[in-house]
Amino acid sequence: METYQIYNLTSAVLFVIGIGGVFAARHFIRKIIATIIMGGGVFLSFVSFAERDALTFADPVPHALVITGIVVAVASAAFALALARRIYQLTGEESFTNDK
Amino acid sequence: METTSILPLLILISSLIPGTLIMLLREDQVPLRTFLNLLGAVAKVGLVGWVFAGYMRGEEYSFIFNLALDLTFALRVDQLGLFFAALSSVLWLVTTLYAIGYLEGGQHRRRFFAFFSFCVTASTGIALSGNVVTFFIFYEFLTLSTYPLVVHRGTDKAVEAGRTYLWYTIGGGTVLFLGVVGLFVTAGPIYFGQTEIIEGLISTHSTQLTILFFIMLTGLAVKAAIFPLHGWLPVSMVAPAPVSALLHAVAVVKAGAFGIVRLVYDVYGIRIADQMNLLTPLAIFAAFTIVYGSVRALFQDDFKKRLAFSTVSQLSYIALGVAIVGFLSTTGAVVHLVHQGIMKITMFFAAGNIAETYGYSKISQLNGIGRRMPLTMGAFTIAVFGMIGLPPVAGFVSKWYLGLGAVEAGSYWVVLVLLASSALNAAYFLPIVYRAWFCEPDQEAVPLLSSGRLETKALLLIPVVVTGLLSLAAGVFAAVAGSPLSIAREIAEKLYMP
Amino acid sequence: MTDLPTSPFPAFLVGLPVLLATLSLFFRARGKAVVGLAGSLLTGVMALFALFEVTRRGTVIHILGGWEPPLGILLRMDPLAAVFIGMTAVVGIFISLYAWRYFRAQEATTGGFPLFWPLWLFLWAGLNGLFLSNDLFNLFVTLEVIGISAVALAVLSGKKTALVAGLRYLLVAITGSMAYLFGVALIYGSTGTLDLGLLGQVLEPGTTTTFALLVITLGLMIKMAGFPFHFWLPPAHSSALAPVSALLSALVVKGAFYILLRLWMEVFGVSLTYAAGQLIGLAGAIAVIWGSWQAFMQTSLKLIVAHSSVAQLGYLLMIFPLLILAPGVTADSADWLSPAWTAGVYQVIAHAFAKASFFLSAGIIIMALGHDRIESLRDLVGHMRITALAIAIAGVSLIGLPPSGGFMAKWMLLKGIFLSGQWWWAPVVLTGSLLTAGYVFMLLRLAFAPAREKEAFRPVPRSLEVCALVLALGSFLIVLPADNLIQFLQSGEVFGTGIESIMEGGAHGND
Amino acid sequence: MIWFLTIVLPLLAAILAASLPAGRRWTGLIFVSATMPALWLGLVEVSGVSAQWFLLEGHFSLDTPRRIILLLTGILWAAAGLFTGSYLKDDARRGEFSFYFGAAMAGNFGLLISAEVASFYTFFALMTFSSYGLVIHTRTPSARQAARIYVVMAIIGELFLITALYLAVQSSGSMLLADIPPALAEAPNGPFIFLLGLIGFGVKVGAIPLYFWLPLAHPAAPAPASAVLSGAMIKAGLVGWMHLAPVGLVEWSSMSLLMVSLGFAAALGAAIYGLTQVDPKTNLAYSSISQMGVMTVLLGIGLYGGIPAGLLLPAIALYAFNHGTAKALLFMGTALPAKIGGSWRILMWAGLGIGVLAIAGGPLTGGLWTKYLVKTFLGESSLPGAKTFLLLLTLSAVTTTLLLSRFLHLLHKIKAPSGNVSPAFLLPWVLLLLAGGWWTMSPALLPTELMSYITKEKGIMAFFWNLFTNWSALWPITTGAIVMAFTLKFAFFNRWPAKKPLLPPGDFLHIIIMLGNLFAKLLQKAISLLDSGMKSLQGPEKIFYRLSDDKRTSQISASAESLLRRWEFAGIGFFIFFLTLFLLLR
Repeated sequence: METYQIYNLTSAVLFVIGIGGVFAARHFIRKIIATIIMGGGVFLSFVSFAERDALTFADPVPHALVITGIVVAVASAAFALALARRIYQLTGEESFTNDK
Repeated sequence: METTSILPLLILISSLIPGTLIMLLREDQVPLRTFLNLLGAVAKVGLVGWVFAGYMRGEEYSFIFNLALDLTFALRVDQLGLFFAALSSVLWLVTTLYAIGYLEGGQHRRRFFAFFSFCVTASTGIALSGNVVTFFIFYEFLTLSTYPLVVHRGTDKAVEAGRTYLWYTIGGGTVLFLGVVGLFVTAGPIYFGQTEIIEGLISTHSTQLTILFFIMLTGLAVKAAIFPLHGWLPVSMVAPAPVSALLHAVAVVKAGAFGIVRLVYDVYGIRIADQMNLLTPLAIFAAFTIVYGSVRALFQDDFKKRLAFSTVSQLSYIALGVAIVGFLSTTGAVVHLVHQGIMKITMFFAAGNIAETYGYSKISQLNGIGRRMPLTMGAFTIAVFGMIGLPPVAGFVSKWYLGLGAVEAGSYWVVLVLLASSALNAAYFLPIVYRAWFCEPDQEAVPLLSSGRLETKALLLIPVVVTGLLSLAAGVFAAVAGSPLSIAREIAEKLYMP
Repeated sequence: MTDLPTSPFPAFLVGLPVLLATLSLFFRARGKAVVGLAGSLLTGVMALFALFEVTRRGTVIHILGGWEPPLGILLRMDPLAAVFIGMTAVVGIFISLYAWRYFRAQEATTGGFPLFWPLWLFLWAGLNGLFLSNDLFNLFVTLEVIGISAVALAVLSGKKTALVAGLRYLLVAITGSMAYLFGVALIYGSTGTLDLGLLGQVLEPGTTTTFALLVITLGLMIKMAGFPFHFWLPPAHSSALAPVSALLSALVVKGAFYILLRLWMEVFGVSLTYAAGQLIGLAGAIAVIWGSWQAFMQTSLKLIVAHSSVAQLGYLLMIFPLLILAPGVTADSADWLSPAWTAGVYQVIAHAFAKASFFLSAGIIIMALGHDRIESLRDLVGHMRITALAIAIAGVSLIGLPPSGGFMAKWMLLKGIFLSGQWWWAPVVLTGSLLTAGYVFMLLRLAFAPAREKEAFRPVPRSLEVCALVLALGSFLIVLPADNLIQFLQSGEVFGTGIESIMEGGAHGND
Repeated sequence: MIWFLTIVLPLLAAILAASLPAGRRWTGLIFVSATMPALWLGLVEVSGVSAQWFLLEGHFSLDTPRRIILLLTGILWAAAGLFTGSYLKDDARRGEFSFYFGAAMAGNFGLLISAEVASFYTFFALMTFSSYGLVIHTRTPSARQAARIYVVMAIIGELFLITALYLAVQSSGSMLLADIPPALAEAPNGPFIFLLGLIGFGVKVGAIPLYFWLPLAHPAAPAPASAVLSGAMIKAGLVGWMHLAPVGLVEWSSMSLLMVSLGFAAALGAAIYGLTQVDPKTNLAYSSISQMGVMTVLLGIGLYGGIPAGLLLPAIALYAFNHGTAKALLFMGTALPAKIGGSWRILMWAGLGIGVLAIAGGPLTGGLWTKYLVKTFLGESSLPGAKTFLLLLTLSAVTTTLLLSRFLHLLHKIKAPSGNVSPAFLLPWVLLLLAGGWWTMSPALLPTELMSYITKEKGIMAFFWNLFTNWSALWPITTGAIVMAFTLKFAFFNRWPAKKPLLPPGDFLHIIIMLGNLFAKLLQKAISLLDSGMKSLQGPEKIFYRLSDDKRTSQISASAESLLRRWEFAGIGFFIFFLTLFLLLR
């Protein structure tokens, strides 16, 4: 089995873990972390595709994409954390109440 | 197809623009509003007359605007449409006068008159629409523009009535929508009168066409108040008198009836409809409705309720006439469009006058009212005789043709239905007349509005007298060229031309 | 691809809002508002010019900084994009005007939310970028920009409910875009390109493609609140400020739909199957019924409107089964494609106008009453007749009564349904409009009903009411140019490639 | 022109007289002048006109029998009008009365001169419904009841009538009345159509078994109104029959037998029943029924075939003329005794006597002549049992005499005012009496062929001075008179009811009402059941309201929504969707 396939599988697993976490986890922070894990999986797969075929050098495009992606992901994660914190300050809630 | 002309559009605009302007006016700008109203009304009558004259000279008027793909908005002038347009425009003029008098000093008059104009725009639009789609557009527009009129009083009762009214009409509209799209898909964009299209499809698509016919019929039957779907009509009696007059005499119910006429004669064509025997169910339902409405009317003590149920029964004459194949019954049906209109509007005017002048809304209160309001009740009495089908009032003419048509078509049970209906009509209308003229008033009532020497406000009195005389004249001068009957005959002749 | 005429407009459409937004950040509160309003007006006008440009010259492209793809970015403005951009512009302008007046009126109490303006401009830039961008990754970036600025707008009021709803919204958005990005990764892995046009040709059916399609579809479904994933929309939309709710439900959700449409029609044609289309349609159908029913059951105005958004988006999903042909049907014989397309586009535009107007009216009512419980709408007609009229007109368009844009959409949808013989969707459409009528007329009924206790209707600026009314009227006026609009859309390649891929998809389908 | 005046003038008169302030005496003159065109048409032959504009193209013309009846009608309305002018001048509701009076007059004239179905039906209806106003005029409970029964019967009649007309017009294919009898003769359902017409008009004629409204309605009206009701309007039904009956064209033996036997039943039965009454006007009403019975007989004979319409119909018209004038005289006469005194009474009794004689068919009166006509036709027709019928005819003369002498006796009992007074309305009465001078000369109205057919070569006067005929006419009358005198003379035989009638007027109407009352409970129950049933079948919207307004519905849907809102469920949804889509894409 080739290396990038291992990467691939790992990324898939990470993605599934992440998405499962988003839906299953209760606490805000857990959910946010879950999204970050998802992101990790996705970026990993991107990177893995960088040396897909027998190129002499790595395909630059995925790196560019991944960097952009990470920036975006970080931004949104930070925003999410800020929101969670604000909610906690306002109400002391740490998880979604089921109704509404 | 024909040379396009702006005139049909103008006919619509003549009431659309005043309506919009009135919307923008202030509540207290009464003279300007009244002026706009009357201007629009008169202009509409004039335009219709003009177009009529042109049509008689053999000119073609049509206005076609392509909306999207093959979805076209088409206004076309044909005899049937003009017939209906003339009815609504004339009665609109009269009713506008009446409404001005009736609502004097009332609430939200701006809103009322605005939507009143829209309502008439819709019904003339229905009259002049050249294809099924356009008809549907105005059919729905009518529903919307009448709703504020139904709930105009703003009481909880009125609002509830409005709710029922909407559920029925919107439901009917949705069903009709289904049918119309279905027809559009099966037969393409059908212009009224292009019966050959269906004729061509009949061999291949007969099942679809049958189903579609009944779907559309159901949609139209709601507004035409045919039996299981009539529930909204008596309820919406809470509306002010001019509204119920217009609703029940011209705009809404006639839209349904007119739609049925169009569907049978101008979309499917009477021959096809007969071949596929689509008409028998219609006939049966109509006949049942005639009897049912009359029986229900017997038990109503509320004046307007009784009138409403009588409308339910009278309207089905049209459907019945359509359902019977034959020149005479067609004539009867078409002419009843107009005759029922003028007679019924007279009755509602009369009811309104009494309610407005003495505050009576129950029949049991009407003892000796004839002595106090001779002109109003005189007109009412004329209309009553018309409804029973006694000459020389308009109703006799329609009934005469319907009956002859039924005999001609050999369906004698229809004659029995007509007789039963006449008897029932007499049974629930003559007591009113009897009370009015031959009973002593039990208590000395004082008029609510002092009106000098007249029995009530002139603006309330003139319309009822005019329509009363109209319904008399329509009968007495039935044979004169240009009378409703003569036009109806021409329409029927065109339909049955080989 | 590069043989298409180039034009600077696409760059402006994205760059200008960003620039102005950044600029506005340097000003104080009032300054932000001024710059923001000016900026949005400018952008709007620009967008309309761009639309005009496209109608004149057909599809135009712009290559940012002369860097060719794949590393560089190519903005492509075809008729479909142009139409969406134009719609965004018109709706956006009126919402901006409204917002300006709305916040001014509340400045004393709330400080007038100056941050609205930069965020809104970012959002707009994101939307334009989304409509314009021509490769999968840019779509992702724009999605993120939209998502984040949308959430930021949603929580602008700082209220607790808004924050919770916002967080929920944000998490969903991230999940959705991550799923989408995963799909993008898979595709890039299998093909090595991200260009939509190219992908349409080179993509081959296979497990990777299927998985990519799956995750992308699901991600976008989540973002556009397709049926099982609509759970985040009503709270988020109903708890935001009035102009924001208008933006969110009128424009933002349409972005995800736009991508879904493009990808399914242009890229994934090869691996689509008829059955898959039916599934999406089913989701849409359920959304229509469920959303309308929920809206019918709500007791507060904004919740009604929000739930109705769910239903209206369901109609959008319902065109997919029509666009994907059964095996053995060729695009030439499928005469229902153009009705279906028209239905989709008209549903988008009409819903944008109507829903925006609806939310703006809701805002007016909240401003006048302090809350939006519907039983206190009694005698609305007496107090605020313009707003009542706006609600009525917008509602009529939502129901789909003629001659509104909604009617055009429903007509075309039904026509497509009948033509394609998939009659089983028809009852859904009709039930949907009946239920819609149910809640719209429930509002009107109350509006006409006599006032029980004297509700204090505080006076509201007339201009707000006018904005709402104009948007409502817009949802009717869009019917007039319908014919030209459809021809315009048909002139673009989007149909061509779309139908080509559909044909192939149909051919390979169900194997 | 004159044709239209015939109809329009009475209408104008109605309005004019109705709007006259109280205490004016012109009413009479107005009405008289309104009848002039009708009288003119009755006397002078005028070629018919057609009015394209009227209803469904109106046509107006007259033939001999209808001209005779028009003349009669004109005379009666003129007299009655003049009578009204003074008789009702102090009545509170004189205005209304004159209105309905004039309208009915217009209707009556109109239906006689109209030659096509629509306008005939129109004026028939106009007459019928405006005479309702005459019947109910006094507003007493009895009058109201009479009026109610009258209008109910009238409507039933109209329904049968319109049906008959539908069918007749359909089978003849033209609106002209003249085309109907031939068409009926041809049409397979001719007898049925005629039967419908028989019933429809029978109500107006007061034929058995549809007459029972008549003894209530005719007396209920004021004297002049009853005069026209019983003298003129009742003939409208007869005219209707004559329009439908294909006399001389068919041999409907059963139909003819039916009519003849019904006619005789009426002629005898009504007269006998009338004897039990105490109100002179009721007496007269019953006598009208019996007289109409005789006319029914005549028409019935015609339907048996053999006798040409040209002979029979004028004969019937003549009979109607004689009866009409005399009956009107008597009816108006009922108003006299209470008002007239002294030597004037002689004049009164003389007039009344002549009237009675005329009806009974006494010598030197038109009655003699007309009775003779009946005899001849009956004798000539090959009707089975013609002999018995002849006998019955003679018998009917006796009963009629009894009835009318009883009537005179009843009038006699009314005590006269003292002194030599005479009411103003004596004048029109006398005029009518003089006009009734016609009835001795009435044969002059007849077409010559009928004259010669009956009087052979000997002239008319010879006929009148023919002792045999006079005697044969005289003996039944004298018998009747003697019997009456006898019973009155000897108290033992004098069993005549004095105060209240032995049997109620309107005989078996009361049986009907009784039955009605028996079933009233059931009927009301059924109706109310029907009504409630209809109320209960409410529209579909109600069901939906119940669903949507229910608390539970909203709770359920809310909880369902909140379930969908949970992240877990969203996740489950996600994976389910994922799997399904995956499977569908394979």
